[in-house]
Amino acid sequence: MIFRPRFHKLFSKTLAMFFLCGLAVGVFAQEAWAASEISAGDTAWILTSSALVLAMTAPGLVLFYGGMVRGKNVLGTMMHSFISLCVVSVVWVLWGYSLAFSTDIGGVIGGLEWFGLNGVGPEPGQAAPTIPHLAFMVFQLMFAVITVALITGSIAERMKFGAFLLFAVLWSTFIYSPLAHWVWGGGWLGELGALDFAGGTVVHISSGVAALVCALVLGKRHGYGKDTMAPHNLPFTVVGACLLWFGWFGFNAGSALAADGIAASAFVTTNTAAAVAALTWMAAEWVYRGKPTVLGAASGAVAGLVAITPAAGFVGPMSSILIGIGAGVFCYLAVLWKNKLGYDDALDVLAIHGIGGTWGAIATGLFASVGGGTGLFFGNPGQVVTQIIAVVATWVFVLVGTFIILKIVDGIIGLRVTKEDEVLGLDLSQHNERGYISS
Amino acid sequence: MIFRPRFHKLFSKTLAMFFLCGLAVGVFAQEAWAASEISAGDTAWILTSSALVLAMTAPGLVLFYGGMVRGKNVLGTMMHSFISLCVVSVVWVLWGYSLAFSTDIGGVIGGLEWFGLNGVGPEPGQAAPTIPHLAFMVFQLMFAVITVALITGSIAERMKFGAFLLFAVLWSTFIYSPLAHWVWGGGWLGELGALDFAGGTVVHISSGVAALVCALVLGKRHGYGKDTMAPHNLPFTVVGACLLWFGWFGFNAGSALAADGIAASAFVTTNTAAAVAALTWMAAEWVYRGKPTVLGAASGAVAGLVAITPAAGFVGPMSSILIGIGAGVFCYLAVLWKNKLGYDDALDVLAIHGIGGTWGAIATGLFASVGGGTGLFFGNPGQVVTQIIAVVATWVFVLVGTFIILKIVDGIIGLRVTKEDEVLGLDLSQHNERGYISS
Amino acid sequence: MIFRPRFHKLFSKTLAMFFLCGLAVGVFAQEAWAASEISAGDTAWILTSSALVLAMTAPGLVLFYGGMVRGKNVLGTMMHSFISLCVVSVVWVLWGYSLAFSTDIGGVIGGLEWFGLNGVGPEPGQAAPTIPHLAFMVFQLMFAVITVALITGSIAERMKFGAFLLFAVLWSTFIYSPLAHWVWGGGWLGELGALDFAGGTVVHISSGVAALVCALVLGKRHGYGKDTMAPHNLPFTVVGACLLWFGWFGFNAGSALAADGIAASAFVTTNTAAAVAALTWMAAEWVYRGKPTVLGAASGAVAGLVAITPAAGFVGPMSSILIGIGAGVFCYLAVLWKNKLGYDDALDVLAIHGIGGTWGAIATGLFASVGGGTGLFFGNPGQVVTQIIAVVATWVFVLVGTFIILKIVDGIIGLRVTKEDEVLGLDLSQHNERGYISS
Amino acid sequence: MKLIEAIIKPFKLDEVKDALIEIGVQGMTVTEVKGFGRQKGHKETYRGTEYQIDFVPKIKIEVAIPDNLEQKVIETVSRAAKTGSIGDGKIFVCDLGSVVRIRTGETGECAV
Amino acid sequence: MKLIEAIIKPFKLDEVKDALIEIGVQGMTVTEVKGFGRQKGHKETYRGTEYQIDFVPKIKIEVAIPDNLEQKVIETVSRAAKTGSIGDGKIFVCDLGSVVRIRTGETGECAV
Amino acid sequence: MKLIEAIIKPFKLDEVKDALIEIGVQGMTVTEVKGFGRQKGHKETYRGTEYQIDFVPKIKIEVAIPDNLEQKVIETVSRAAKTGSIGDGKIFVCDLGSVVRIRTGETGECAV
Ligand SMILES: Nc1ncnc2c1ncn2[C@@H]1O[C@H](COP(=O)(O)OP(=O)(O)O)[C@@H](O)[C@H]1O
Ligand SMILES: Nc1ncnc2c1ncn2[C@@H]1O[C@H](COP(=O)(O)OP(=O)(O)O)[C@@H](O)[C@H]1O
Ligand SMILES: Nc1ncnc2c1ncn2[C@@H]1O[C@H](COP(=O)(O)OP(=O)(O)O)[C@@H](O)[C@H]1O
Repeated sequence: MIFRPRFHKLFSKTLAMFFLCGLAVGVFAQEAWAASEISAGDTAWILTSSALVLAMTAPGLVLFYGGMVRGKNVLGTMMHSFISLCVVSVVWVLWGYSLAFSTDIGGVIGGLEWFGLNGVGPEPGQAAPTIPHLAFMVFQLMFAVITVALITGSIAERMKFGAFLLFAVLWSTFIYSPLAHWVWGGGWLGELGALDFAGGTVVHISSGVAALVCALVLGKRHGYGKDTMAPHNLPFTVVGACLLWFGWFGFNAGSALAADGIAASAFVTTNTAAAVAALTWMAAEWVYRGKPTVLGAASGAVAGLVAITPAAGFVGPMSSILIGIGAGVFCYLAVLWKNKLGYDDALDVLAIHGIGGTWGAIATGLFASVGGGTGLFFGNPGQVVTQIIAVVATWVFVLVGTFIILKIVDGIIGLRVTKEDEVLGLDLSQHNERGYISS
Repeated sequence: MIFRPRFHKLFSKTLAMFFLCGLAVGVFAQEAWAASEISAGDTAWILTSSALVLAMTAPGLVLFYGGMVRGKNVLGTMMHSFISLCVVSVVWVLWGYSLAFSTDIGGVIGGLEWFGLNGVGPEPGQAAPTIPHLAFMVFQLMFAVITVALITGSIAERMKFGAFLLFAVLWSTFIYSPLAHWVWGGGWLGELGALDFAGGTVVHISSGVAALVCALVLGKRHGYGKDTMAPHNLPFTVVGACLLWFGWFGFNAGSALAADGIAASAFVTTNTAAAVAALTWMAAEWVYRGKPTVLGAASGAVAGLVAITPAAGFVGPMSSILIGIGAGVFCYLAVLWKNKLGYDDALDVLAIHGIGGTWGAIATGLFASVGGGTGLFFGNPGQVVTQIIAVVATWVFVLVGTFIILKIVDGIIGLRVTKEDEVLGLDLSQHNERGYISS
Repeated sequence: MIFRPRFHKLFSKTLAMFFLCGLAVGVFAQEAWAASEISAGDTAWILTSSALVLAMTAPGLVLFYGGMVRGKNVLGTMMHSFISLCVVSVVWVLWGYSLAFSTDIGGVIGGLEWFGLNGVGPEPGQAAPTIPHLAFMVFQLMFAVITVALITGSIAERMKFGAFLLFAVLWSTFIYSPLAHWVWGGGWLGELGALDFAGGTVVHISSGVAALVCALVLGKRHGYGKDTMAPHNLPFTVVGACLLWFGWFGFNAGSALAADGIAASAFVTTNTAAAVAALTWMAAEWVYRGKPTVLGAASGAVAGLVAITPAAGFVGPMSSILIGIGAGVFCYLAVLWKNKLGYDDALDVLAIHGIGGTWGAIATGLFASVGGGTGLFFGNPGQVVTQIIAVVATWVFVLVGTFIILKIVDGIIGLRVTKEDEVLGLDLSQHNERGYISS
Repeated sequence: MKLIEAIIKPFKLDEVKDALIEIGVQGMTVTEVKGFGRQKGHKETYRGTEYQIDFVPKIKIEVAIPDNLEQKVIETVSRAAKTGSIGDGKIFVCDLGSVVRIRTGETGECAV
Repeated sequence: MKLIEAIIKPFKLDEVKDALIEIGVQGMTVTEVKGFGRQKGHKETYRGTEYQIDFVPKIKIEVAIPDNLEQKVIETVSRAAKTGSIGDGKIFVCDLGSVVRIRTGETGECAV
Repeated sequence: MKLIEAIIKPFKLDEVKDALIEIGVQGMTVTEVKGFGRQKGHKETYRGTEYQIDFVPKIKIEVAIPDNLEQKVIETVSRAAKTGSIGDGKIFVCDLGSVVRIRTGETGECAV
């Protein structure tokens, strides 16, 4: 290999920088590596689950969303999910995890003592006593990632790439971390007794509501309501939905944080709700439009997966059927409402995640019967109230917070691409690439 | 969100219905949640395996089959697999599992005491003492799902969607559940000593033979033998084959129902047979047609996976090489026979699953040497006889049963789309959608 | 089924052959199946990891590479990865594993006593005392597979299929097995104290350097530097990168050979380095070319995964950030160098795997601090020297060995397709198939 | 010489091609096009939105022929492409000033 | 009769089609093409290599019309397809010797 | 004015385009087509079934030019597209009644 001068300089400078940084790491590193009582079985399951949740974002959402846009935006849309994975992975190990899960400050946020994963090591942490703390951390990381990635469905086909990067950093830090803290990190909602098995409020309501705000602030795509904006590659979308289903077992059954009966139960309710919701949405469309669509069935499955998320480990399989039916009906109606109300949530994040998550959170208050939760139908009407409080708090916090963040990003970078860039497509205008080259 | 009157009514009605159903569930629920001796390691493996088997159907078969049809039928074909997952998931938790695995009635069928998973909980069941009963149930569910999905390869490009839905319910109930009972649920074939490690008879012979019946009853596709019916997207098919291979580790190694030496052994024989069969099919084609094809290699791999299925935990790795060679040769010949015989099993389900499964079931009787089985070459000639009985019984039962079910569905709904709908393609005629939109 | 004479004969001949082989297997089989102290949790994790590493090759590389070539070569390129899986799976169980891991001969190679997996059974082996020996074997098999598959990126769009098959057998036997032995099988590099957690030298440097030799010996593609050779389907490539990331958790965290704190730590460093490298490559391109590309981000992620491979279980998360930055910068520069130097490593295997692996191996000597390794910045300067020895030895051995193998294959079969076949495309010229059929 | 351009239904391509070969046509060029005409298109539905698609997939065949074959080719295409239902397509005929076979440089009728 | 061939920007297709229907055109055939002209193409970058792409996606519309509609069609297409920026495209007009409707066998002006 | 239509081998497109630019042609339109001619197609095999594919991928170039360029364009395309082996393609020349540049409304030779 010939080192040409120009690169050579760059190379040696970079190398020098590495040496300095490396020394710093060496000197200050205090990562303790103690032995501890870890269950290999539980650890195997949580590591597997973490990989499964990663697969939900990439390639799950990459395909699910990527197939639904027009061909000229396929890469830009796939990139949204992919880069969310990259950006949030870094944010989370630097400060996000600490803000969400380290010592509680006033019920609303964690501290910074785990900044840079300082003190987060291979020994078990508090939250999950039978698995390495780092395994719990990375499992949670995958949740932080997918929440941001989900939002990108609403900004599709028109947001500036740079603006999205900044948005992802801010939103993850100031919206996701606090929310995760409220429910799972020792914050006020968890204290209140709100039940959220795997992220109905934290992940789905929050992404759905953020998506609504994004759609309203960004405005409609050029040609919306006039041009055909049909999905360019539905096979991708179907495959994406399949991968979401596949990965969701890690999301929900992994949230048991152990390979036990609760995990198995959550696995079963997850599968059942998804299946039922797919059939319900399909049936609703069949009745209302005359034909059962493939996109409808795929959308329904995702809606069912969303709705069962907060309930997965708290309800029995028969309840999951009812939750699935509700998801199919309510989310399909929400898509129809969108068309009437006229905001351009391009890929229906609000309708599926916002509404599905809201229904799931409330349904948890109705049907909870196992794993430590008890709902209305099992004699505890108070749980519904708690759930509604959690839902409302999440909606309000995300509505306001996302709006502020968007305004900041708009001020610094500007949110939307120019009309010419939009007509040309994000692939060429933002990335100098095309998805498909035929010759 | 503005609730327009019309939707509002629908909404409140739906809600009211939920309250009533919910109360019912709450009052009658008797889901016992006792602690029990569960192995976290085994549970982790079976939950993982269940997810892997799901991935075989969706997105595995979705892509494998979806790529092999013409572009105008891509969504309809993908939908077949996807909706099989949805329909059979519901059938199985309601009554299918109970029919297959609850207390034996006369050796031929289970009872209904586990209807709606009543009594199936997080504690271990009889079949697998170290994992939650629900985990065993859902692992079996994935087998029930894929068996129906496999059949859809033969009905591709011409069956009415509604007819398929009804067929899936009936076939799963009246063919799959009894068969699973015969072999694994305490039925007569298991009693007889038939060896079927992971479903050679139950899954593969049954789907392959059902596919033959479907092809004969439905008749040929319009233009068959005249028009080019080449696969529209072989990359999808190759990726589907890869995902089938990936998921098959859950299918076969998961069938050890524990993370132990048998599981590892089944994992190795599975991989070996797939590799050998792919090379064999490819070589056969190279000799016979002059070129090694990619579709041939992918098909061979699937044939090898099929053939090793009943044998996986019963044979050593060297035997799996011979089983793989047999799979490559016999299944390739079966495809050539199809072309001579002229029935239109569109995606060769009989040739690959029926013939591959039959060869595997008999080969198990020849090569079994470990994990509790002993075959002809290891001193137990009787095993081959038992295997042949199992094969013949399965062929006959499925041939007759599938024929009756098809006739019933034909009477109620009609099996085939009209010629115009077939020429237009299932995507538009059945679902009002197109797979790819170029502008 | 009607057996026509011609097939019938073939059938009975084949059957007879099977009986003979089967008897031989039955008589000589000495596969001992003893009980042993296996951890179900560790076994679950290694079996899962083996499946994950398989997914890296197929469908990971299948898509990653398949999307990057021109449409007329999509199947040929996918086939390269797929058939590597098949060929190396067979080579490995027959003699490859034995050469790499059975009793050491002079520090450079293993013996043949495990030929045909003789003596490799369900009881634990020496290398990994808590999992079945077969599980360790198959986990290693997946590494042997992907190493060969990685090389195929450099020979894309112009190598004869038959020549590649022979190359795969020879290279796997004479290059990969010895290298694996040197580092992990008791050979001289392991003895020397070289650190390679999951295959920086064995897998990545070796495939990258082999790719360079292939590119030089095969020569440039017809039209290189003049025609547009842009990727025909970047969505495939993005999805492939996602699947590589997903599977790499098995590759790196699985290399802990247990589901413990080291596995969790390797999981976290893997994810972090990938994310950081993706962002770094993207940023470099943004600065240098004016636009952040999607292919750049995907390539960066893979580069980060490569670089962290040898270090994964030896470094802390903050060090993995620096390793990721280095990977993004160095591998991007290496791609630019390629364009200046002018050799045609079609899909940049050297730049990403060779350079990324080299950087990772050296970085391991700098940043190692946990899991038994100590690097320069943590007080052990000698480790860097050891690492450099390992790197140089690997480069030299692979350079020379690959060159010799290519010359042999060239002599026997010839390496390149004719110019007409190249212009027509490998799909039609080598396999008689086309990837996409539009009507 | 004439250039005959025929718009036909895609699944009729093989039949038309075979019929043309039979009457001695030795070459043609085929393009995938979308047609709009009396044949109404179809409705598509995606996530609750209905789209009316007016354009129907068609195949365009171009054949260059010597003048004397004009009637025969028109008749042949008409017969082979006809289904009798709406959307069967059109045939257009243009005059060709000249024709060149690139490989040989031949021009005129012997080049078609 | 005339065959009008118009090369336009893809996102103008719906507008042009609607405008033509309004003036009574009952059929047309549309092809996806790539155009090269004064409108410069764009740069693409793949793994460190830059490609200059000269061809821009365009739509070709073909309409067969009776002679008397020629001016009207040209004006209509010009108006509907115009954005005023470079790359708006071209209209070409050829003579048509004859036209046949395959379904009915009609020829001449009533067949267009 | 003339409309020159050339059917060529796909990998010759860049060469032909560059050659045309050199002689002053300022625009052209390109379509992906499939050709049938003396060049035989190829065999494809899918799961034991063999298909004879008669159509070969080709590129169609359309260039509108003033009459005086006709010979030059034909010669240029012939030279640049020639490989000497079968399947090199054809050139067809039609008369153009009129040409309009949509953006400016210019017509005639200055519009090509
Ligand atoms: N005036 C026209 N100019 C160009 N193409 C036309 C014209 N009229 C019809 N076509 C083409 O012919 C096809 C069939 O025409 P259509 O009106 O649907 O059926 P039919 O010819 O049976 O009345 C159309 O899809 C279109 O491609
Ligand atoms: N001489 C020509 N022959 C054929 N097509 C042409 C010719 N000139 C232009 N075109 C077509 O018209 C399109 C627009 O032309 P261009 O020169 O880019 O813009 P404008 O017409 O606004 O000057 C081109 O992309 C090409 O498809
Ligand atoms: N009569 C024709 N009409 C229209 N296109 C033709 C005609 N003859 C040939 N072509 C086109 O020219 C291409 C090359 O013709 P072919 O006969 O294969 O080779 P050659 O021109 O070298 O004899 C064909 O693929 C077809 O697209």
